[in-house]
Amino acid sequence: QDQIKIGVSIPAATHGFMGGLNWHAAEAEKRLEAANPNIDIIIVTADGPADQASDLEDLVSVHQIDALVVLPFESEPLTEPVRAVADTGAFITVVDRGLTDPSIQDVYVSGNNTEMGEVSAEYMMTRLGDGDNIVILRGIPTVLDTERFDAFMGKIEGSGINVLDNKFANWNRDDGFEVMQDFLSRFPDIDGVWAQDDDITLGVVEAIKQAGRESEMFVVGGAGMKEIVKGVMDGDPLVPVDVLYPPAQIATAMDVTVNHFISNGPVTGSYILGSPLITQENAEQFYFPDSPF
Amino acid sequence: MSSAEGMSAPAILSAHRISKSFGEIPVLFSIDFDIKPGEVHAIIGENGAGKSTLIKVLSGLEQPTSGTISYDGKTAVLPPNGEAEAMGIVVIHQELLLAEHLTVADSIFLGRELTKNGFLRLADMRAQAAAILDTLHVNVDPDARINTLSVADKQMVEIAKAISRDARVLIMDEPTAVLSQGETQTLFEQIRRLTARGVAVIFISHKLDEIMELAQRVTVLRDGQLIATVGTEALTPDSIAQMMVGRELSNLYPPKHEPDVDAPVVLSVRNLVAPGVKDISFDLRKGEILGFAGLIGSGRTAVAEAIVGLNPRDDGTVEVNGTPQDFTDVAKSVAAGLAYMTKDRKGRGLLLNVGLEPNLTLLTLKKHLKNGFLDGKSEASALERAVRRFDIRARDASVKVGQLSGGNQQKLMLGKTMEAEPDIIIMDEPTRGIDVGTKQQIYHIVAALAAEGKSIILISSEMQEVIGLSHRVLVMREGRLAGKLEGAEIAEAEIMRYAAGIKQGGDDERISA
Amino acid sequence: MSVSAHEAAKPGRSFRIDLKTLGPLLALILLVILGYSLNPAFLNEGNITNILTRSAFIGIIAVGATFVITAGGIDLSVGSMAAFIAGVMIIVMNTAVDALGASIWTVLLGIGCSLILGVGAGYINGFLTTKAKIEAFIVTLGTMGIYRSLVTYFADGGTLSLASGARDIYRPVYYESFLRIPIPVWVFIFVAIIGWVLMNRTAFGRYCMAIGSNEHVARYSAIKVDRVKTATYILQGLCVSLATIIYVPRLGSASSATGVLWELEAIAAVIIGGTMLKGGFGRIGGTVIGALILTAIGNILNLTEIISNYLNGAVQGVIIVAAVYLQRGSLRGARKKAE
Amino acid sequence: MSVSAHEAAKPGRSFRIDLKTLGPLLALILLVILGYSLNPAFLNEGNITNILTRSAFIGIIAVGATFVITAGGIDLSVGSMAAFIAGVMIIVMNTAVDALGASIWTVLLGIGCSLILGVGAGYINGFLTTKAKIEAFIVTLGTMGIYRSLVTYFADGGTLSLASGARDIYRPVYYESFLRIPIPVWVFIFVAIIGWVLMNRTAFGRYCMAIGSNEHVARYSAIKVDRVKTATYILQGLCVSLATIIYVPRLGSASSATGVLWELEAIAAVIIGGTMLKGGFGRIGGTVIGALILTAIGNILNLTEIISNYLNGAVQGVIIVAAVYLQRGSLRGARKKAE
Ligand SMILES: Nc1ncnc2c1ncn2[C@@H]1O[C@H](COP(=O)(O)OP(=O)(O)OP(=O)(O)O)[C@@H](O)[C@H]1O
Ligand SMILES: Nc1ncnc2c1ncn2[C@@H]1O[C@H](COP(=O)(O)OP(=O)(O)OP(=O)(O)O)[C@@H](O)[C@H]1O
Ligand SMILES: [Mg+2]
Ligand SMILES: [Mg+2]
Repeated sequence: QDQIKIGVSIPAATHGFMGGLNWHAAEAEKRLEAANPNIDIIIVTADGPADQASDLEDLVSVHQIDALVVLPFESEPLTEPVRAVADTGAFITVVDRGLTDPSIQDVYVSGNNTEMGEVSAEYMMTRLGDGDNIVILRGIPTVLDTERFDAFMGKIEGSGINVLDNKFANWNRDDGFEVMQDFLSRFPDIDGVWAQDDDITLGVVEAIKQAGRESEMFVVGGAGMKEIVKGVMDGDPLVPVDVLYPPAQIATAMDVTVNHFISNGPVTGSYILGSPLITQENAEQFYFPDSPF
Repeated sequence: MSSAEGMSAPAILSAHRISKSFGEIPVLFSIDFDIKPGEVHAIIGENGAGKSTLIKVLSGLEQPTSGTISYDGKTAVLPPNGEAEAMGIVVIHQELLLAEHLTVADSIFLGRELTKNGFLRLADMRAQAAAILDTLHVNVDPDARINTLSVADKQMVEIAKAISRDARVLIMDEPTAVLSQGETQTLFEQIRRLTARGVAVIFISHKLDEIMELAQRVTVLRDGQLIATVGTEALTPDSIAQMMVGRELSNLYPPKHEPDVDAPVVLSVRNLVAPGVKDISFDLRKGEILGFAGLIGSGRTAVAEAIVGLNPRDDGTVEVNGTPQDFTDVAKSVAAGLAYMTKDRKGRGLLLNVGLEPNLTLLTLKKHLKNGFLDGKSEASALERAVRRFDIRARDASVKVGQLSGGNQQKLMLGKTMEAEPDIIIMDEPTRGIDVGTKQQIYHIVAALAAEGKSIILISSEMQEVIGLSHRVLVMREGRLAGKLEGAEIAEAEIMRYAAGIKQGGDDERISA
Repeated sequence: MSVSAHEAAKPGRSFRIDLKTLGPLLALILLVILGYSLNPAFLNEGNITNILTRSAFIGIIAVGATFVITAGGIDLSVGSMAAFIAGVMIIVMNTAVDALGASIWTVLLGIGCSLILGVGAGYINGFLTTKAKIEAFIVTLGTMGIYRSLVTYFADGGTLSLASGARDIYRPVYYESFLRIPIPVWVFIFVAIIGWVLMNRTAFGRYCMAIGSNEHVARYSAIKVDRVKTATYILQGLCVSLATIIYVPRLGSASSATGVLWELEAIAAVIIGGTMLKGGFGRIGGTVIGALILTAIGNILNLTEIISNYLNGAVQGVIIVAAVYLQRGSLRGARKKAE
Repeated sequence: MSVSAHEAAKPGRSFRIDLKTLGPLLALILLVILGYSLNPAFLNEGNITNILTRSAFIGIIAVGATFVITAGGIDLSVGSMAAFIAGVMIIVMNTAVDALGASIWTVLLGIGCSLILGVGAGYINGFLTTKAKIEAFIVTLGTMGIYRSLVTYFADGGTLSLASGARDIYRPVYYESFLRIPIPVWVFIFVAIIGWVLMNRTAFGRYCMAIGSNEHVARYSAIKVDRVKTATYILQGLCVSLATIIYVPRLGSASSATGVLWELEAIAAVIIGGTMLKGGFGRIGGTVIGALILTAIGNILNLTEIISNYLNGAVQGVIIVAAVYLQRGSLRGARKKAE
């Protein structure tokens, strides 16, 4: 039986979510290679879109892969490079960020940024009402950040909740801490914080604690970092909920791709993983204590 | 004294009532000066008198605060930044102005490269550079990088650069300060060749015999004032010195005391082999002044640097007071009482962008610590002492050393070395760029040090200096000792014969004395 | 006749020294005025405390960088080094907590470990530049990549978090105040003073300037050039270690995102403060102000809404360039007047 | 008396020149051997073509950086500048497509626009450093922030994508080959040759070296220092523009992530190639090899799985430091033997 080579191209672990994603990919590689001796998985990580395009070239020219699992750094720039891989006949699984031309992919596995923004806004609206104030800490200016943000703003419009300001915190704890400190010195009345990402959430929480304003407000994060999920599970009033954006989706995508080769029928289609609200009741099922994220 | 035909011709470059101040400090007061085609006009004066400043004004590098300059009979504002060169005014600066990373050929043609269709004519430039260097009898490769050359070679490159340009007025600010007699004569030949073609030469030097030999007229400056402009024939070295310093300079060299042949050997070098040094052996006794003579590049500096640990020693031994020493860095040699004063004051000796104090105390900073911290008072008093002892003239202590006149930089460096209070001092061209008045002082200081029981190695290209001060003289040639002279043998002709390789060092035993 | 000139000199000189510190200070004052006019909350005690505390990290590192740069070197590895040290500290403290339970000793162990690592990392940079004679830029670019990778590896791509027992004990180091001044600010003040004294009142500082200004002259002046240069990198490592020690209790975590671009900020603080990138001249006071300027810019941008978030970087860039221009300009102007 | 030394010098000299290019080349050869031994596919024609094509971006930019650094400056803004130029090019071309439809003229318009922007951006950096007399580090740190922000702003935080009509016409500029060599490689070769000639065979190159070595000397030699320095930044801008022209058809888009850290890579390529960061001495040939070394390292890391992805940066760091050490070391060793 021939070796089947599956290339996995993902962004490098430069922040928490990507770290989690990298971890899940590595775990899945171990698991799948152990279970299927004829499968060889090669994971490469990139620091930017151009770097990732180079990785894709290398996977083809050096490793001659039979299938590609790719989480594009950005959608548009990687569409053509992925198409070039597809043109070699490889099976293509796209994760998280869709290509501009969906016809290239065989399988699409994704979280849902729009849903994530909407679910966060909906929760805000259950807790707050007319005249209440919130602040928003965004990630890095990219498409998915904009999707989340636009969805959130669209949902919250007309609810009477004031968005005092939004700033970028770069999916980074330190930036989250500092931006929140500044929001706190700027706004005497804040009722809620949308932190959009759990790394930012951790910084925000520390800043609120430092200012001693825990009782005034609550924070909604995103992604499902284990520390945050644990807090939700334990009923932390400051972080009552979290919105899932599963880093494990890469493992799902790899599973699906391997299935295509070892199961009988061809595998196609879209696997959209929702962004459910993690609450104290359901937190346990989203808690992975061994994951680094 | 070759061509005086231009004497009656109109001046090509002249200055009328030129004054110059740096900030509020006046440096030149209403100077009149002119130079005619084919003439050599010397400027002399004490250190800091304003000679360099005057020639900077005459070449457009500094604009006068008041007064006018005429060129070719017309009043002119000379363009700054060496652009006056295009008008035929070429300068050799007192401070070497060469970019260390460029090659010799590149440096000679910098700013006026030969090109064809926009591309450099490398071969032509190299050939021309080689030709010019050849006429100067300089043995440097046109492709050598400047930072691999000795100071004297750099000076020769500067000269080659200036000569190669199409000069109508050639200004030379102490070009001979680091040159030995041979090179100086070569330079003079070239100057005579140029003046014969009608080039006007302004020549600055502290070596009065050179002035007497070369110049038709002499202008004397003192404290920025014009003292006189006179024809050379009316002068004697004594009267020049009188005008410069304002006092009689009777005996330049102090009387030599008899060397004590039984004095203990304080420094003993045996079979030293190092970069530029091939098997050198000699002894230095307590209270002795040992002269090192030789042509440029003969390896005198290389010997000194190998001894103090600045260059790696490949073979041989160095003993100080009978103890074998293996100096791997300067700190060790200083600690053993052995100090070396470099001749490259700009590149190796002084930090040009800081003030006087940090420079003076850099070698001996540990002496100025109080409870582990720098003691500003102690540094200030050290400076005061050095200023008095070496007559350093600076506007104030915070002035950047790079702005001092060349001679004052040299005095500061002397002060810096003497701060270490060494028992053995290796002085490399100690009076480079120093005026006669101060030279006399320094010679007396050197003699007094020897009388006190300090030992001195004097490396100098100024033959008179070596002869006038040394108890014994070693002559080097191509990295080896070519001869050794003692007592009455010490004479110019003899030294020259060894240095040029005409006479060999007889029996080898004698040389490695 | 040299004496008369001597006397005239003194006042001019002290005046010039004033101007030197005045440059960056002026820029900072203008920035404060700008901040206040955009949002009066800028001058709230809380906000000022925040700015001071934040600037402590970059400031402490920048004090070390002042020495490296003054001696003619450069250290690009400081940000990664901070992340690496933080990571190892956390691993060590967590291990200690598991083995022995959390106590003040756990934290002291972590701090000791940080100091050793900082000195060690600095020594490696120094050794590779001076003994192996590799350009400082390349050496520290290399170690930058290495430390960043190592912390990512230790954290398994994620985040290393301090065990909560140790965290509770350690937390006050960042969050507590003494005489109403937060402890990190005290550390910053302490480092700045030591740095200033070292730079201006010891032989070591003088040697750094001499080496940066002309290495040959330094060597001919009996200065052990390699040793002093290595010492500047060690000092830099020590500063990074101190910054890390007050950083870790802030969020109790380290990841591959920790300390990213701190090297650029630290160098910028040094240069804004008036130290020359080519070496030979270092101003600790300026560096401290440079760090404050950088932090204040970030803070001001968070306090207003008038510009698009996307343009933050542009505004930051413009202010940095303008601040340096102002500072140099005011210096030139005042000098001219003084002349 | 001058003759003997003269003769001895000649052979040594030509030998030394060989060694200088040999240093980085040796490091590159060792790297190729390493790559091949890890995975023979490294020497596939396809893989080699990939490496060459990729190195074109950094390589072209690094050729420009060689001039800036040789003349004693530094340019941190190149990465952001590339992103900014790419962004504006795309906006202009898209507008043109909307108005007039896609044609070869659309692409030429974009290219022209890129060249103008590159020259303009270079001029701004040069002007601020020479006329406003602000340190190059600060100026280009500032413009780095500004360009990065502007592209983010233009893209509204997302990605700017080239309209597909224009893309189809433009695409061959990256993907096509001529005589089996991809067009970007041709551009790289072309830029390298021009750069080499400029540096080594024109007065301009001499002036750059003279200025970087000693600005005073250059000034006194009637060299228009400010003009030459500004020209190096303009040249750098032009190189960035050329790199962008071949970059855009590759991915057809620009965003805030475009060109991140290219400045560091470009400077690293220059230094690995043997140019000194302090200026005075520039080697275009070395820079080209430096760019190839950097690209090859990235490629080799993709060849094997023996090391954790998390450690990529560490391996990269070690190889860079080792490569430079080897190169310097081999140089020293060979010199010693030659003596
Ligand atoms: N750029 C400058 N700024 C301030 N003062 C200066 C500057 N250049 C020279 N001076 C001062 O001008 C005076 C004259 O210096 P100058 O170099 O002309 O003397 P000099 O006659 O050439 O002396 P030497 O024989 O030592 O070379 C000195 O006091 C010097 O400190
Ligand atoms: N470190 C070194 N490595 C290689 N060669 C050296 C070194 N130092 C000196 N030399 C060579 O040794 C020779 C002697 O130079 P040195 O400077 O010692 O001569 P010098 O007698 O002092 O003459 P000058 O007056 O020119 O300085 C020169 O050819 C020089 O190039
Ligand atoms: Mg595998
Ligand atoms: Mg002078």
